[in-house]
Amino acid sequence: MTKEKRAGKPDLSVDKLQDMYIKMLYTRKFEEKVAYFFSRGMVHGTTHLCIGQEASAIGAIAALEEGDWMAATHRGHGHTIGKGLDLKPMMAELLGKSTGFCRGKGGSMHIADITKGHLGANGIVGGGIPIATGAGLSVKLRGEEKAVLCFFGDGAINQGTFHESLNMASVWNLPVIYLCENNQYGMSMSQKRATNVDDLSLRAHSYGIPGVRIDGNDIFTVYETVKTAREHVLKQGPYLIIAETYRFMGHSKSDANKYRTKDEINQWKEKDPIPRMRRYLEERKIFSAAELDAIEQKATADIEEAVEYARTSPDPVPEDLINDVYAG
Amino acid sequence: MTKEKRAGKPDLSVDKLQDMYIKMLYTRKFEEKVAYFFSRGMVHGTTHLCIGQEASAIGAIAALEEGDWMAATHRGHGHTIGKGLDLKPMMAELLGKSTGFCRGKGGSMHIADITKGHLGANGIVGGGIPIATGAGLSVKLRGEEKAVLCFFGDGAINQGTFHESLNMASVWNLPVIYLCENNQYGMSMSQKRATNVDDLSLRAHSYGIPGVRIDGNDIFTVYETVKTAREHVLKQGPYLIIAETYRFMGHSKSDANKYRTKDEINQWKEKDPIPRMRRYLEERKIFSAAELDAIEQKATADIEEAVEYARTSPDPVPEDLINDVYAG
Amino acid sequence: MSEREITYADAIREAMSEEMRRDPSVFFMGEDIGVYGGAFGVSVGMIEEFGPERVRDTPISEAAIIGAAAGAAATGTRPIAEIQFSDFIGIGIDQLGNQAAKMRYMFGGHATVPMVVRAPAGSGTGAAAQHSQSQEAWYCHIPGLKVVTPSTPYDAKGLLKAAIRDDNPVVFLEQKLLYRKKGPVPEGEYTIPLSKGDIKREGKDLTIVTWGRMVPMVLDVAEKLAAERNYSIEVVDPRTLMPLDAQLIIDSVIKTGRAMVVHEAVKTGGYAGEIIATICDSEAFFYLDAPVRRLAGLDVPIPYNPELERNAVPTPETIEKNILDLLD
Amino acid sequence: MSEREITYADAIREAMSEEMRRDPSVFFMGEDIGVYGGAFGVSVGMIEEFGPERVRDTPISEAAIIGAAAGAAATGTRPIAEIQFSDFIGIGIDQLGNQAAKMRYMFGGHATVPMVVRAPAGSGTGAAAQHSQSQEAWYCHIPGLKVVTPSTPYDAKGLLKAAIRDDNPVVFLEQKLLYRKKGPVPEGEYTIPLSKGDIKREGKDLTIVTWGRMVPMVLDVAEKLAAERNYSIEVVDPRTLMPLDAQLIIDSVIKTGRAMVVHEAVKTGGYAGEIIATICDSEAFFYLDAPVRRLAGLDVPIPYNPELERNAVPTPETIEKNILDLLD
Ligand SMILES: Cc1ncc(C[n+]2csc(CCOP(=O)(O)OP(=O)(O)O)c2C)c(N)n1
Ligand SMILES: Cc1ncc(C[n+]2csc(CCOP(=O)(O)OP(=O)(O)O)c2C)c(N)n1
Ligand SMILES: [Mg+2]
Ligand SMILES: [Mg+2]
Repeated sequence: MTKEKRAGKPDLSVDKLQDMYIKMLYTRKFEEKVAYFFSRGMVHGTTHLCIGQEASAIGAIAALEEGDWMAATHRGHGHTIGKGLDLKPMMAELLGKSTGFCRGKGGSMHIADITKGHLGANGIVGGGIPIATGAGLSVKLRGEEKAVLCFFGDGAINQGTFHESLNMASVWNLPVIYLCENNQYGMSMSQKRATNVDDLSLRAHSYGIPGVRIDGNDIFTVYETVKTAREHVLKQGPYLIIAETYRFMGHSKSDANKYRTKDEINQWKEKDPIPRMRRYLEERKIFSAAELDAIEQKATADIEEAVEYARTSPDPVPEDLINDVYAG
Repeated sequence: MTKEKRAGKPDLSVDKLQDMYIKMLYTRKFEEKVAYFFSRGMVHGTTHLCIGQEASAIGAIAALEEGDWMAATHRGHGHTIGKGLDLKPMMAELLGKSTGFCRGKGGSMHIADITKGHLGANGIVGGGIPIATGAGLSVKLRGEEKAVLCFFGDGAINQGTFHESLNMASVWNLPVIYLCENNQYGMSMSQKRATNVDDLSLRAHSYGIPGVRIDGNDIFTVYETVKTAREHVLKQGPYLIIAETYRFMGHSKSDANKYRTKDEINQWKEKDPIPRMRRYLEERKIFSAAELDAIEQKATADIEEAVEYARTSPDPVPEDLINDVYAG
Repeated sequence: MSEREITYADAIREAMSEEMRRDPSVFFMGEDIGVYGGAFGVSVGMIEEFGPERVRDTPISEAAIIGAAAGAAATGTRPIAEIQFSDFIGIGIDQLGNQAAKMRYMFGGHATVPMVVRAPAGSGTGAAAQHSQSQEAWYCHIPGLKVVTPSTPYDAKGLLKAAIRDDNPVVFLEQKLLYRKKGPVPEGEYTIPLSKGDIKREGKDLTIVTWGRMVPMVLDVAEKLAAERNYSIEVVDPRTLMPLDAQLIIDSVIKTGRAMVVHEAVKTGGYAGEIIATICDSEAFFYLDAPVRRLAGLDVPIPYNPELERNAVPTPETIEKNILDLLD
Repeated sequence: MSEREITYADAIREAMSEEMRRDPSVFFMGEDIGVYGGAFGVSVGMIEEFGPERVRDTPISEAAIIGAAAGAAATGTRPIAEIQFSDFIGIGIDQLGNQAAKMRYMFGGHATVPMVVRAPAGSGTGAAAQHSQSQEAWYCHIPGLKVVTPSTPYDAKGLLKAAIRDDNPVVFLEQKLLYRKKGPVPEGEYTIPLSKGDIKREGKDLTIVTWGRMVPMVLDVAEKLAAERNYSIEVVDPRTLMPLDAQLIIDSVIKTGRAMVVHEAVKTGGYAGEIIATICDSEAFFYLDAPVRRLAGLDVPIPYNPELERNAVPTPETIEKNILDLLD
């Protein structure tokens, strides 16, 4: 296997690079499909797209090891694809089908697969942070060498659960990487208006743990930082990462974008993580343009296949309504 | 009026000094009485004594101005006396009498007098922090030049409400002084085990506000710090103070003190804020020993009077049980 | 009554705006209520009229929002706090139930806490388990709170104005699925007392007590059965659930001899129990010709799939079926 | 059954210790449960046997405690989380109700959340409004939770062991005033299913459904009236409130023709409503000879004054009076 080593870039196999790239593409294309479905009224409810933020989701999870845990957010499609969950049940879940990860009962905001270490997207802003912390405790109690990656947003960082969890993890040295995807807004609320600090990684001081702020649109920076953090958390307890990024789409289905300017959006679009990774791969001749196009075609085809699978999957049966409230 | 000016000591009138000193004595003697009542089974429920911590309560409130607000904690006798509330209804409340501040319905954990700017002791650890924050908002909305002093403990600093409130106050520039009385323990939990930082004032970094750690057993340091903080909050928003102190008594009625050593208690007793202030007043000849003894006698007598008042006060009437659930 | 028709959302905005014009101590805080206009567009335009001080975007910190509202209310303002989905009130329910609701009583009557917590409730939007709940029973079980849930634009305006003027903490539960529904609302000033239920339809064969978005659904079924079978169904909408207009319900049941309670909230522990207990422990018991029927949401979290979601709560079909069971 | 008598608190400790010996995945976390032994001494000695990893003192962070328990439970351990007073569960109820309880259902069945939240409930200790509540109705209104509240040491041990082994989140409400009460508890292994109520006293004139510390109070009154007036009162203790053993209650009412529900929780919105609705919407309705009586706590916060406090909830006198009303 060819290896690419350059200053500041991680030591990644071609397979790994391809995997990371295609997962970003999957995420983007998955969500474009979802947006289309919504615009056509084919999906009900709401959804939160991470278009523009793929690098932080995919790059971070790429740095995990087999058996590590991950807690996602309401903006969780990238997290789910990053964790390697199958596209078909994921799309099926969006369409509310019985073949979905949650048998059609969760939808976009609750996609999860505990059996694969995915602790769930979460409809409660900040709600997943204590859960991830508890997963860290569980891992630690069993003496396993496993880490937990906990995603949350810049809005969530002002919830009490953030504070309580980081404090708890810090006193117990839990192996949890807390990764804040700072996409600059919590719905309409600019991070600059919601907090009194520019650099959210300062919040690590409160817990005596490392805190770093990184370019969340550079998948390699994200990857390397999480790699480092993972080593740290296994030995010394939690680590806070603030990944600066941006969401290109509205907050959810309905959003007039009144709280930000077109200019701002366009500026960030220049930092789109997907073309950025593509340029990197192409310039360094890791893949040829043709190979990259082929990867992209495969991504498109796989998403289409997932859509087809989802479309033709059966709806839940009426009994599903009352099943699985309780175990046993 | 004689004035005493020395480096590091505030510019205080004799009257003010006497007031501060006698309020520390009131607090100590009030609580000794309460402890006695409990030991005799004359009071039911539980109570939290601040014996040893009087300087932080009395010194801080001494730096407030007329019309400022104050939120106390479950360990709130010093806060209440500091705020200038009358000893008689206070003692009556402890005895559950109808003449108490809460007509006998609140007890030690809920003493309050909103009409005098006392927002209440609080049975919920961390519960008063959002309330004080809201008082700050109220003051600010009216454009008043008033400050809010919010007490809480080192245990409360790990509650979500602490984080949410300080963040909110910091973005809104609310005139709130957040004063953590770090008596080293939250019940049996050492601050060193409950947080991963030695210096809790680091938590100010999370909110981009000033944070200082001070000797909470030196009433003058407390006074001066709060004075400075008050100036700051009126113009620039919240301020965090960590006052290091110690509780000499058990956490509440029943506490075997298994989580700390006699040695530790004794070491802190050497820093008892009351003899410390007395030495200061005596050494600097602000008061003679005889004058100081007289002050102490007055304190004792006033407490006895309060006890007498409380004892002879009527119990609530049965209708009090259902009154005042709703206003209007 | 004027012939003007406006939506339920418009009625709520009009109530808030009128009260804010009338009384400078009223202000409004919540997540994304400013330029965004609120998650459901309820407050569109308000920030333009009242400015960002009185229409105040908050960080995502539900406990601090509710607690700060309580603190602001206790110190001279009249806050309206919007919680973006009523499901999130739980995050701040300690501040609501242990602080705001109890302050007056536990302080012996000298606190007044005039605040309104507005929040949209209910399912039917495809938002799944954490964004679709109806938790009125929780709030009704907290002495010191009032709980209101309007079913028409007319009621929404009049009740909200009364809630804002009320000197107690009021939980004002809005119905997502009614926001866009129109109805007659006079332009002029009016309020509806927070103690009076309303007979939405007179009848003599059966009393159905219901509220929120179930009211129009039940009314439709009642019309249908009147037309098809000549049934005469009385529909009682308490509007304010706490305090409950028990006499209105009892009188109706005495008249009809049959009772059914319909609500969207999950059945077990739901407020139907309260109403049935009220009926069965009153003189109405002696007039009952049949068991008192309860039709409520199934004991399940709200599922995502639209068909499952629809059937998780009472539907026109199940309402009709239950009426026929009782009357045939 | 063995003749050994131990206290309710001992029975709880024994249940936890036996389960922790049996199953290494069980652990225990909470505030001051370690060297302090818990606020009510329930866990005295446990840290010595199981060490600080499995008997884990937490910071004062109720949301994180409950949330971390949920996360730990979903990832392979079986946490017992103690909340020092059940009144504080509200601080973490979002994690309990929106996360722990719903995970299984909203994830489509692949999550299992075996956790127990233990907490002391009830008034009578002079701890006033924020430390004396009985909020079982809240938890029963959350599908996905089980709710247990034992009234004897025997039930406490058997139910707690069953709760720990249960694969669902269980709220286990202990009765402060019963902690020191003794009763027969066999040394050996036994569990009590979380679905079976218990007839604590057989009778034929009246069914009283009651739980927690009201059980011994009602039994005393029943004995008294048996002796004085030859009344034959059946006392049904559901023990587990959710899921409720409805058939046991219905059968009893069919037998006696009269029913009364007694609980300590405030009346409005209390769980008596659920039970009365269950009776009145069942075949038992046709056997009822009288209205179904509800005797519950007054709709007030618990006051501090001992005499007021005692009368805020049912007393032997009010229980007797209500029985006489129904039977005379
Ligand atoms: C507790 C809670 N409060 C409010 C909301 C409504 N809401 C959903 S997403 C969101 C913004 C979250 O911001 P952030 O954490 O930065 O994540 P982002 O949406 O930017 O990815 C809000 C307010 C919610 N779901 N949960
Ligand atoms: C929310 C909540 N959790 C737990 C308790 C029980 N409790 C009362 S005081 C206390 C310790 C508080 O520690 P700290 O904030 O340091 O105040 P201190 O008692 O030391 O003055 C605890 C755990 C409570 N009253 N409220
Ligand atoms: Mg964001
Ligand atoms: Mg302390």
